[in-house]
Amino acid sequence: MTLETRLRDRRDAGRKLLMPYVTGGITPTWVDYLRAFADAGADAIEVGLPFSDPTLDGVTIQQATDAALARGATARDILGDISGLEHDVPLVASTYYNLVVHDGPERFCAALRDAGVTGLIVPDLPLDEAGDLEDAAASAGIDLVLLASPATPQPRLDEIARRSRGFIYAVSLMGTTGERSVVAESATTLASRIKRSTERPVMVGFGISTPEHAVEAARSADGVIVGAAVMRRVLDGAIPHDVGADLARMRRALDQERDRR
Amino acid sequence: MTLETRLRDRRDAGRKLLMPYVTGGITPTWVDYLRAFADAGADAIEVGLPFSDPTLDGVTIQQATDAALARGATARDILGDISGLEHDVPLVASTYYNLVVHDGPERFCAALRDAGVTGLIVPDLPLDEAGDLEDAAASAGIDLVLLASPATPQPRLDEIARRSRGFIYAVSLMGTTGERSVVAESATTLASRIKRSTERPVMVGFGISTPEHAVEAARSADGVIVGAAVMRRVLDGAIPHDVGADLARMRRALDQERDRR
Amino acid sequence: REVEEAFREAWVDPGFRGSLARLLAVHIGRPTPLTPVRRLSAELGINLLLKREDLAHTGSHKINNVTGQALLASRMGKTRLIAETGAGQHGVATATVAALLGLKATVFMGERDIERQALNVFRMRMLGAEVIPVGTGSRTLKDATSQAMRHWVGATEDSYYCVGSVIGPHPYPWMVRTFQRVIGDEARGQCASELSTGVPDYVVACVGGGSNAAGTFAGFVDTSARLVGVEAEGGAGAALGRAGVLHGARSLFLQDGHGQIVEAHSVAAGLDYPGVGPEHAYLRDLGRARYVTVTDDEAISALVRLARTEGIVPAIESAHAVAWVIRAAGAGELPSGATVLLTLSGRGDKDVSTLKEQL
Amino acid sequence: REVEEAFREAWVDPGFRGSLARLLAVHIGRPTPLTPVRRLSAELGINLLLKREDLAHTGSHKINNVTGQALLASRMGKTRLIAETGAGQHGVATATVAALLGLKATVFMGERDIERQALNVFRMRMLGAEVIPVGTGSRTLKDATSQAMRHWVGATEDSYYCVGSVIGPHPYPWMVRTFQRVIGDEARGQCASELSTGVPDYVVACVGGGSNAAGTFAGFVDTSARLVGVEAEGGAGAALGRAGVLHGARSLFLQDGHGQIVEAHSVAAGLDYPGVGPEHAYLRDLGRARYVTVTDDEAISALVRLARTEGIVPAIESAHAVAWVIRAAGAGELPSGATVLLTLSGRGDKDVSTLKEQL
Repeated sequence: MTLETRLRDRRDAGRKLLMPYVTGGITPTWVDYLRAFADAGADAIEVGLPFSDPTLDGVTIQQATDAALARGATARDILGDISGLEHDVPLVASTYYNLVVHDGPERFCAALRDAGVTGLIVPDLPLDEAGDLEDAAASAGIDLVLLASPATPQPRLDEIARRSRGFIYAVSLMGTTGERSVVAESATTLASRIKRSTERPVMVGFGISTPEHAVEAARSADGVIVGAAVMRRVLDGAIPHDVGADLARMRRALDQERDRR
Repeated sequence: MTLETRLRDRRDAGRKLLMPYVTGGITPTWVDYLRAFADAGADAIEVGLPFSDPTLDGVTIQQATDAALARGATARDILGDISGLEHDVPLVASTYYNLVVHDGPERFCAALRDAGVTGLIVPDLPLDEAGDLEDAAASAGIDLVLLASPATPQPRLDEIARRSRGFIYAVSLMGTTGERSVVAESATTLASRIKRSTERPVMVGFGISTPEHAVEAARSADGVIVGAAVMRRVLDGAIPHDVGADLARMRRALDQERDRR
Repeated sequence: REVEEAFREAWVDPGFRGSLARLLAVHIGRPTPLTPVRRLSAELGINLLLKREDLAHTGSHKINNVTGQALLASRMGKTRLIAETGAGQHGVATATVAALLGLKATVFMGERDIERQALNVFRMRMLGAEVIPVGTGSRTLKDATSQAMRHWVGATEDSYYCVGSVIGPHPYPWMVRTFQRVIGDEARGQCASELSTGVPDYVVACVGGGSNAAGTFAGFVDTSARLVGVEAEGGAGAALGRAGVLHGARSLFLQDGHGQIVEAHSVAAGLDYPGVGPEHAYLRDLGRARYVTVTDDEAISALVRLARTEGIVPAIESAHAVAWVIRAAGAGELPSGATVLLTLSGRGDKDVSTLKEQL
Repeated sequence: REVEEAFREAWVDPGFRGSLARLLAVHIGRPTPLTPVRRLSAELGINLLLKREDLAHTGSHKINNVTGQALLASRMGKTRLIAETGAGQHGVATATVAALLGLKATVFMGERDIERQALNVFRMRMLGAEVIPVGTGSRTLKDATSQAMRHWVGATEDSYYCVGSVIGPHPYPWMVRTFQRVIGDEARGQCASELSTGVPDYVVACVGGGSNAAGTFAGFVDTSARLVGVEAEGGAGAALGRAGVLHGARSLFLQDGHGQIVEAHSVAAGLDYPGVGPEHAYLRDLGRARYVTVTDDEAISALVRLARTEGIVPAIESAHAVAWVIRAAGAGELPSGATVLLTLSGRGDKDVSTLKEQL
């Protein structure tokens, strides 16, 4: 089943989607975080393949990336760790365009497929140059997720909605990833705009750090992505069980909100 | 009797002339050096009126000047010290042109005369501007001594020889005052050149520091001026008696040389 | 993109072009001279001419581009310039033109470069700019660029990102090259009147991101002149890099076997960038330009030699280009009597503390 | 005197004048621009124009004079230049042109100035010059000048004394003014095309020894422009000095009641000279030029203000002239709308360590 089918099914069943993020290779036993996320009720998990120059990430994910690279983490090792894993949650790789160019889109996507990954996010991929990677991803059965931001003009938003697979990644705030105290109004507006263009799931990311944020963002979107908030805990030494517990609270808040309505 | 008459008389009597230098006001009891010089057989004594920027002096006389000024020595005080003095040796003031301009030539020369000074040396006086000071000095009965150097062209040398009073100051080396290990050949040549132009006494200065230098320089000149060598001793703390003894040795060497010939 | 559209419009507007030309003339001091180098030429057996960007206001070619972009930012109604800087020359240029046009300036600079280029940091602050130290990664230009980009994405409303080299996303490499083309165009005209052959045999410039080289080459790409870009051995994106993507540009970058960008290492902060602008990748692939490298030591010797023979203390960056000419002339690679145009991208005052350590 | 004769001959020789003009154009970067200052002018209610000597090679007007004198020294067959320096700009200029013409250079500099101007000391040494510290007297320019003169008298055979300002014995004040006149002549022509009135209402320059002012004034002395020389309060030879003689020049000097020269005190090493050139004494006595003073604090504020409004960091020396314009405009002494030409004698990079202390 493709990532998109899986997410649509759940969304259509009335569930608000939850996708936590973890930087691959951040600790020797980092896959334990994947298991904890699955247990906490994640609908998909974003696995970061660390790149030396994470120009679109905030300070938390920069630190996580530096830590993973300092440990010697490589995309190959991280995919190796994943491929041995038993789980039922779709995995979405995220990385920067240079790693794709380095391997070439076909080889890169094949490696993802072989590891059981079903989605891919490349935040610095220019839409105008995305063709090759879209083709390679499609051939490998991988959904290439495209991003939209509040500054994206409507025609371009329509094109993104049309060409994105899996879901549409709505960047909630102009700026880089990180935890913020309130979810910007722009997130709600953006998610609504995208949803007017497409039937595909719309996930809001960047700046979701509490159950309240998640609930608020999920009002207009189909789900939320939680990155920096998770990684802050991981960097501070929280064990998988504890990070999983945080996520479970978010899961419950989203579910309660649905039940309340 | 003018300075020049005095020096000519002695020169014509076969004596080689000796003129030591002292920076006025270098110590509270600096006039004791004058007495010691007189006792040692000086034919004239050069008294420096210290100026803040002794651009034509070497490091020794710069230091002596700085020391005198730091003590608060002024031209007025120095002339005051002199005027009370009993002695039979002509005194020649030397200073920089700015002090003359500051008082005006008439006032300046009158003050010298009142203190009993009979000669004046102004090393930075440009020949082309010397007229006013020459007149003022003549009116005050003071001999204005002009300087010549090895670089002075012959026509100018002739003019200097004609206009100088007292004696002609032959700068032995191109450069500033100071002790040197040998007397430059240029000194001998220059003195001979000047003597061909004039009957006035010719004194060699700059770089005379030992009895041997004095004897050598006095072969072609009528006498020598000893500045830096004397002041080096004074700065090192030598008492008037000891500096006088040095000078007496130079006097004896000059006299012996005359007797030998 | 907003910037691209604004630039396209501005560039065909005689009013904009006129304002820019006037600022470059009355404020920046253009045209800069072309200096025939006599003594060093004689020693090397060639005919070396220097295009003197060191004489431009603020002491380097960076100001040409900044003047253009800052005028554009004003025209777009922006009130603040954001910039990254390596050696500090682009930062000083940005702070300068911001002051001139009444804009605010925020400059990101790696902590390591802040140490090396204290003079320029102070100059930027004197000019009223905010200098933000970047402590991530290699703490040099690459990281300052990342941080400036991050900051800008959150402030596009009132802020203009003033890129300092022919790097970054479209339209920057093209726009920066266009603004720096004044170097090559002026030099072309000056060579035409100075040289009997009209064009030099070689055109040489140092390459960090590559803006002075791109601007110089642009004036000669349609001539017979051989184009040579000189990189620092430790930052040789064009000579040793592989195809990749960084800071929005698809070009050549130093990478390890896993596609991670490798940190550059050069005594010249302005060459401490692991890649080059896309145009250099293109010129290399076409074979139209060659890219060569020199070591830190060669660059420093060349700096001292130029100072002692011609009375010009070049920036360490520019000294790399001089070093290659000296080496190539010595090795017979530059034939005797060859005419060589070299763009002296900046002056060496900023490098005094580095030189004190190295000499 | 040998120098005078050689200069008279050279100055009427089209070959010499041609070589000088070419060096100034291709090596030094002349003409320097005339910059209309928009933002500060608007704040002050006047029309201020800057003659940009800061853009000349080595960063100050000193190079104009040195280029002339060094060419003359070469023509005379001398192999070494001797110079004194205060702020170090004249020393750097001397070291620069010596390198360019293949001459040796020996530069005397007060120990206090060596501390204040470490950047320039290093530049001189990079350029191959010997820098000799002078520890006598106030350990500044006055003493360096004395020492340079002393040294020169013993070395006239092979050495040429390259005086840095309109001071010293004849023919130096006249010769230096003649070589610096290029500032005034260029500015006169630039004002003619820039100003509807043709000439500015005021012509302002800072005065240490007074060479940039003398060169600027020379271009306007026969016009209706009012000439204003701005001195440091602690080095106001023209404004507060009395007639005297120093370093072979009869002019105005700061003196005590006994005729001793008083030490100057200024944050600007280049203004730390207790006198001015004879021409300024003459212009003052004629009433053709006014001489005014500003304090260290006023100069530093003016420096920062010019940096922040126009993107130009002037030398502290030049900032004195800017300070007077700011004060005079504020006090209504400069009428509203007045056109003011100000010679910006140099750039402020050399002053960074001083500014760090003061700000």
